[in-house]
Amino acid sequence: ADGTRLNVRAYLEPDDYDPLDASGFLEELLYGCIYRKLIQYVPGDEWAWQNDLAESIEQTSPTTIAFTLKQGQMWSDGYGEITAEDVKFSMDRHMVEENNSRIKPDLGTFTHVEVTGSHSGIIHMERPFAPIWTIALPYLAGTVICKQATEEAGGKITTAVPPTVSGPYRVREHRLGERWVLDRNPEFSGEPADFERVDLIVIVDEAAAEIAKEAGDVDFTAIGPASVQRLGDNPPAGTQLKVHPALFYHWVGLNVQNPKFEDIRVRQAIMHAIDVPSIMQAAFFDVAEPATGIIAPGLIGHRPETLIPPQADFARARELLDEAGIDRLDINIDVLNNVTHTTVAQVMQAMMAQAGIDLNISVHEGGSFWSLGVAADGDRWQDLELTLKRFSMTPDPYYATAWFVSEQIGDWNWEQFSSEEFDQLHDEALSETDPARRDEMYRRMQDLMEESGGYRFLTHGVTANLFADSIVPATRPDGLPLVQHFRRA
Amino acid sequence: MTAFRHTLTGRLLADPLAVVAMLIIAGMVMVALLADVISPHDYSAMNLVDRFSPPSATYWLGTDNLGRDTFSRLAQGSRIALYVALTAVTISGAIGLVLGMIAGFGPRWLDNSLLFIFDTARAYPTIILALALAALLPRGLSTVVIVVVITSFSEYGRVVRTQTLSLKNAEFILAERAMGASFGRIVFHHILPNVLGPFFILAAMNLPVVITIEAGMSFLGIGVPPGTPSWGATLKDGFDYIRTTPWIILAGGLPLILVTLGFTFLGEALRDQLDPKLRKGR
Amino acid sequence: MSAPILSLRNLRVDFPAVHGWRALLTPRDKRHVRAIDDVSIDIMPGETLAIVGESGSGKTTLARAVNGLVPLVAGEVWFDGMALHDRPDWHSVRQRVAMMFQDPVGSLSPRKTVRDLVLEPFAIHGSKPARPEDKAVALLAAAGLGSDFLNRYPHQLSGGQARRVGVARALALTPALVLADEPTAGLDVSVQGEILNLLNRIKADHGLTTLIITHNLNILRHIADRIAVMYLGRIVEIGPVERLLSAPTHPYTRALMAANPEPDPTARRERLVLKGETPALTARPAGCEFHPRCPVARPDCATRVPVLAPSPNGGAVSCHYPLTEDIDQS
Amino acid sequence: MLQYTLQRIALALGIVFVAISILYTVMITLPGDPTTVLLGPRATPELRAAFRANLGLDNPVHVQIAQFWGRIASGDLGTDYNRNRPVAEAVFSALPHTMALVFGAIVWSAVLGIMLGAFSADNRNSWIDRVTAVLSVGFLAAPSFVVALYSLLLFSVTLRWFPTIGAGEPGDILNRLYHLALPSFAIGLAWVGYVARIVRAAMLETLGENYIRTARAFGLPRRTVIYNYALRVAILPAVQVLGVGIGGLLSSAVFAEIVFSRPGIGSLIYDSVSGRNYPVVMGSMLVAIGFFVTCALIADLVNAALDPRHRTRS
Amino acid sequence: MTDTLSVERLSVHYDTREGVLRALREVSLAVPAGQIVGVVGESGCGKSTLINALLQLLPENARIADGAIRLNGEDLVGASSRRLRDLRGREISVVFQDPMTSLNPVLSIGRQMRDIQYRDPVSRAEKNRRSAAMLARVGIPDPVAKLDVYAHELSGGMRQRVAIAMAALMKPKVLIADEPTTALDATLEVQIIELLQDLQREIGCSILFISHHLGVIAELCHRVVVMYAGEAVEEGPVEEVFLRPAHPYTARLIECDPGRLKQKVAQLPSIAGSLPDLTNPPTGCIFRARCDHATAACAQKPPRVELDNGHWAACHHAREVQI
Ligand SMILES: Nc1ncnc2c1ncn2[C@@H]1O[C@H](COP(=O)(O)OP(=O)(O)OP(=O)(O)O)[C@@H](O)[C@H]1O
Ligand SMILES: Nc1ncnc2c1ncn2[C@@H]1O[C@H](COP(=O)(O)OP(=O)(O)OP(=O)(O)O)[C@@H](O)[C@H]1O
Ligand SMILES: [Mg+2]
Ligand SMILES: [Mg+2]
Repeated sequence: ADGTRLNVRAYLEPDDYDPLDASGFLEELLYGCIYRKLIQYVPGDEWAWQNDLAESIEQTSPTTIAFTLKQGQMWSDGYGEITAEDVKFSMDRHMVEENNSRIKPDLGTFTHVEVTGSHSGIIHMERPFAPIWTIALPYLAGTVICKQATEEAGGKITTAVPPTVSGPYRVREHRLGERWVLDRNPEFSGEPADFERVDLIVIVDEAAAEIAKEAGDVDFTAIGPASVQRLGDNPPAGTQLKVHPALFYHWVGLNVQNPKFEDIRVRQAIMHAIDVPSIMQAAFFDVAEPATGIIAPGLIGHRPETLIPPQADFARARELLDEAGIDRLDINIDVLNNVTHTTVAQVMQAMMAQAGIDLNISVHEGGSFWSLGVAADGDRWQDLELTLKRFSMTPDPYYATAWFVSEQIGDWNWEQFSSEEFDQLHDEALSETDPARRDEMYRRMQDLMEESGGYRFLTHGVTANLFADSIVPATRPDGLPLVQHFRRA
Repeated sequence: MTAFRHTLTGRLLADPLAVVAMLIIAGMVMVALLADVISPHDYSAMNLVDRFSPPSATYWLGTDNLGRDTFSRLAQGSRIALYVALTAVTISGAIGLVLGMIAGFGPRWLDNSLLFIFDTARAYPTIILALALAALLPRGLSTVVIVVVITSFSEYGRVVRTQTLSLKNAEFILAERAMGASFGRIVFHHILPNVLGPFFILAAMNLPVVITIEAGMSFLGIGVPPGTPSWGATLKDGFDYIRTTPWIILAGGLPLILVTLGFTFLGEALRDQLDPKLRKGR
Repeated sequence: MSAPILSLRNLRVDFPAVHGWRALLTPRDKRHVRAIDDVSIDIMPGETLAIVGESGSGKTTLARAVNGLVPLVAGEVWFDGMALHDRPDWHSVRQRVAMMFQDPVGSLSPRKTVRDLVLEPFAIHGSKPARPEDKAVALLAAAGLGSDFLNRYPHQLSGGQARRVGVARALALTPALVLADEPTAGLDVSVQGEILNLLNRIKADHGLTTLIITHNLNILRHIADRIAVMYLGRIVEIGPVERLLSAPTHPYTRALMAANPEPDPTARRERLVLKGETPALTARPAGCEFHPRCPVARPDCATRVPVLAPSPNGGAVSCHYPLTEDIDQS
Repeated sequence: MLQYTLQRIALALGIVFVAISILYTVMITLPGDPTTVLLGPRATPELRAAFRANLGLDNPVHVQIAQFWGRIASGDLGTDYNRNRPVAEAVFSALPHTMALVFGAIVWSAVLGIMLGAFSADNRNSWIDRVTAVLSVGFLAAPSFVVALYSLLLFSVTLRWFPTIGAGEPGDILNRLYHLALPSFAIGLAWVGYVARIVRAAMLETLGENYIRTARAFGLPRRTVIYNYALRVAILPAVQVLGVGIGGLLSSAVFAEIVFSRPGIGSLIYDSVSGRNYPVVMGSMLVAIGFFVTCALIADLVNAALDPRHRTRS
Repeated sequence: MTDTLSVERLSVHYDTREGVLRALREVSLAVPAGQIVGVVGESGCGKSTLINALLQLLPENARIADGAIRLNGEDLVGASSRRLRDLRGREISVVFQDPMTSLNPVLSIGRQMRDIQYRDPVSRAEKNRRSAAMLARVGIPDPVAKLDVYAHELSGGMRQRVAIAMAALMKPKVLIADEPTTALDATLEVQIIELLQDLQREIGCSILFISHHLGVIAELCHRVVVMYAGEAVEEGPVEEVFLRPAHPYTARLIECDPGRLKQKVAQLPSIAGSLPDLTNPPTGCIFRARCDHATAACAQKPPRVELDNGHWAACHHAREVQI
């Protein structure tokens, strides 16, 4: 906070150096600081990418992308210049079975990189893969690591020693369970970083993070929706608040295969009895907008509106139930034990009572919750009724629809939604390069989901960032920080 | 027996702290019994317009994030607190009593094994055990009760065992044996009545601890189901919204502190009065 | 001569010296202390035998062993033809063998009233008297307590009063044998007299046999027929009361008798003063166990173990060199 | 003394063994497949299968337990497949923080609790005694997360005396203590109350003992009598309680570690239980329970050392 | 003859649940310099209360209702606690009733003995030397090693000796011993009595010796005070009191002692009746209800009848009884 140091809150602990083991944004937070990629996201409010290591990069055919690297981009610790061999090594290793890469699906139909010169190469895909520009290259899987150093270490970047880096910062130490301490990388080939030291501090609890910000112990943190209005109305001295629409999608899912919900009218009645505006007010403090589907505004495939309006229609719900010959409906919802979701469930409970539906709330901690719909873990997935979930998202619609194909039943498709048309569209949209066509296909897919009566979309939520005046943060459009681009004010 | 009771109550009434303690406990029992009558609002009624209201004439202790009346919730919560505390303490006490007596009376190997079990049960940190069990069991009051029972029966067991052991070799037990008294008679007529004193003291002192454990579990999101008006849930809400509405946590803490004061002082007063060593004065 | 009513043969009682797993680490012979070692006594019907000895010499243990309250390691106990060492029906034995405990208040169940306490033997033996209230009053009266005590709890009694309740209870079922463990300890001389008178009376009326343990040497001659002197868990001398008081032959008996101060300020007497203190049970001296403290010990006392043999005063003594002269009384 | 020590150690080992084995069984039978949680949404079913095999999750429970103890016996706490590092690394980097926290809390509760307790016993039945009583029982009632939060708001945000997060700079003892002060206070406070009550009761009992009267009969200064002759005996039950209290403190440590964002066993267990990260759960539980049992053991031994009546001279 | 310690009309009350218990009522007695004075009486007659009052160490529920306690002429009743602390241990010292519990269990014997000398500005080594010397004096073998020992490691007799050594350590003017031998065997009892006699001769202090064992008093003391139910009923030289008791209670007490009866008797003597209720003591002579000599006059408070040799008795019929 003294101008040369930057403290950024991480809500979980990034815990790997090696992209093979990466599981999500927290690693990206770290990799962004210490590694580079061919292309990277542009900070700001629009989704776009820009060259990073690449001097030039272009789609040469539906299944090939040619790139040339900038000259003189150096590895730390005397490992020399970054070459096309490094790019090939970094991307190809995800495809090797034994490497157990956890982010392999991000690469889609990618097969391999062909090295055509010391600084040039071609990326090959089996079939056209649209998300390669929005996910594969600028996100975790596109991270370039040092081939020589990694091979010397036995093919994997171990946690034993700080890795060879290429980004603006390098690792000084990892205090397990507490923080990562990064130093400015003096061997960085780009414009030197603004901060001598960056700490990525693990603060799980939101209230604690806010307090830490207030006490000056962190410079940048996301805060919960409850505090947005208060801090927005009168921010503490030396502090700014910025609210971004987020990409997540929260929804109430309904297991359409559950015999209880065999009658479509029952499903629809339930959907009509969920009042999204009340939920926005009670659980999201009116800072987030109701969602129209699983794809957020600003992305390809975003729907302008839902089929069933967000406001509940209890009379209609009652009518539908009567038609189905049901007097009182007892149903259960499984939710994760975070405040927002338990609040949502309580509001739903109160609202649904008005339509004669008794909602029982079952709360689970993470471990138990996330395996509820997983077939490998017992029979619970078949008996599921309602669930309240939030999935995270990347800026490509493919990433959202992927979980709802028939194949995912027993894994992530807890609604057991199964539609041939949907599966087909998902497959085709993957290789569709015309944005307008893609847009239409994804909109249709969300209509299909909604029509099944298995989904009530709630919101994409917001990311509210609280930060010190002394820094200029850089974030993606969805508000997630790109620490490598943070500057001093 | 009547003479003894009479003097015990009399003696308790002479101790100002004990009187305060009994008043608090009586007050809490009244509130629990009359929760529906004295609550100005329906404890579960949401009123989003009035949420986060500060204490006022309408909402004596303010409202929470869903606009529910905190006072009514706390009043209702006293039932839960009493229910959880009493069930948990009764069950763990009963288990502890039986095992403790068996350990005290049994052969050495049995005593050693039971002691070992007590020590093992004691080795689990409560909250950490709660975490593990919360994953196994459905959420609810019964889980809280089970956690408390598992972690605290050993305490009763130890106390009862120690007590039984010392009684077992007491002269008056030998005297009973010398007269030919049967085992059952010795246990039920002579040991049990003497074990119950320290046992009840411990139970009184443990009641508020149970309520605190419930609060801690609610904080970690493994306590009672959402919507349940337990004190712990109110504290947890207060914690989440402390920057917006600092009074929720204070309101939630108040009954907890009162009850702890009540039961602890009652327990201590009982101990002072029942323990002949302390009673003697110096 | 009739057969003894109580007969102890080579009695041994051990107590664990170490507990728990520690015992496993201890050599077998160090795991126990021997509290009673090879004690044999016969008591005739109607006789009163007094046991005296230092604190910790095993008097209480001996009484408890007779009544099965501590397990025997070896030896036999015969009571009225029954083998008490061989799993007898204790319930019925204890109906006839009563015990009075050393600690008067501690031996009364603290949450029972005096009424319950004196009626306890009837409750135990299922012989509820027709009119329990009258029975309780009568028993208390015999022990010198008024009916106003019926509703008191033990902690509301003085030591003397509690002792009387113990006596009333012990005599409730008119036993054949009473084991009285220091029935007068801690009592005022006056109360002490009353209790002993009561015992003597019942003895006369019912032909009671008594084993009485006492520290109080002054009362011996008034209540006992014979005296046994214990030292470190063994009987070192036994004999008729008058002879033992006037002509003790074991040096320890003599020291004990002489140590009893006279309430007569003009009497000044020669004392046999003992050196040191009683050794611990874990460190029994070799040879004659009394030799380290014995004023008349000779070298061979440290090696030779004495056995109980007839003594000049008509009893038996366990000493290589028993004293012969009478205590000079003038 | 040596025998006593050995005996207690054997007992402690036995307790750890049984406690952990039971826990392991419970963990394994918990619903919730570790691989789904561990590997994140993008993991393929094949990868998950490989993982299950790797974790040995396909074996029967008793085999898994046997394998677990086999590894432990060879000094290996297992591998955290999630992070590709030895469990020992996570556990042993967390342990010192929790130890510091717990010991810090013990120092607070011992120092403040014994002072308060002795003081109120000394002023028995005065208004000071009553105030102390209400205060200490009030401490007892305050859940540690509430205390943690309030002390954070008061001392860190408003007064800015203490830092809000973290465990401090490695190697800089003063800085570490500075970071430790508030969290350990927060979880120690309840114990301050508890210890105060215990010490007070023990003091009152002790002050009635004959040897205290003897000391006073020899005209020893009041301070010596109370704080030396009486307190020395009266702290013995408190030492015992504190040793066992480590269990309770470990529980509170979970809260303090969350609120103060400190690394430690508590938060490690919390995270790894919800993440079904079995190797880490087992490793850290082993260490936590081992730690607890060791502390109870130390308390016993300290008690034996403080109380000459426990010592046996042969 | 000067009195080192004198008690004048001392009354002590205990507040109990049943009411005010008058444990001591107008007790007077004197301890002349260099003499051993015994106090004898039945259990519960107020002997320990008297000791505690002398040391001003009464329990909280007790208060001195009236009277004076003079140590070398200075009244201890109402003296400042500073002054009292100053006197305790140095001028007046005590061996308590129960040796088993009057030593601190967690401090070594040496430490406790050093602490007693806290007023002396001498080195620690010197204090230890003095302690060891005193232990040796009371007949404890290997005294230097015993300084490091804790109370529980000693036998009862040893503990009693240590307690006596501690009391004698500062060479007090008055040494009080409250039934120091009741917990011990007869053989040990005589050892202790002889030790006290020796010590008294050596230090030249006065000893106030409490016991209910008439034989011990007779053998050890120069003078004796007889107490009954909270009152001193008779005082005088031991020979006088024991051979020619003037108070009926004393007379009965001595008669009841079986130690006197050298021939077997069928019926042991006892005093009929029981102790009066001290929360509501009868007016007049306290022993009246149990006394053979009681007359109508005894309803009045008995006078203190002076006989020869400083022998007195609180009885209307003192002279008749004595004859
Ligand atoms: N339960 C026991 N466990 C171990 N040792 C015991 C036990 N009971 C008695 N002893 C030991 O046995 C020995 C004899 O004890 P006992 O009580 O019989 O002596 P006593 O002669 O009755 O003494 P006192 O006169 O003090 O009553 C003592 O050394 C005592 O410490
Ligand atoms: N703290 C107290 N509170 C109330 N009454 C007490 C207290 N201490 C003693 N007494 C009563 O005062 C009377 C005198 O007791 P004290 O202890 O002085 O007798 P004692 O002569 O020393 O008896 P003993 O020979 O048994 O030691 C007794 O009736 C006793 O019950
Ligand atoms: Mg005995
Ligand atoms: Mg006394």
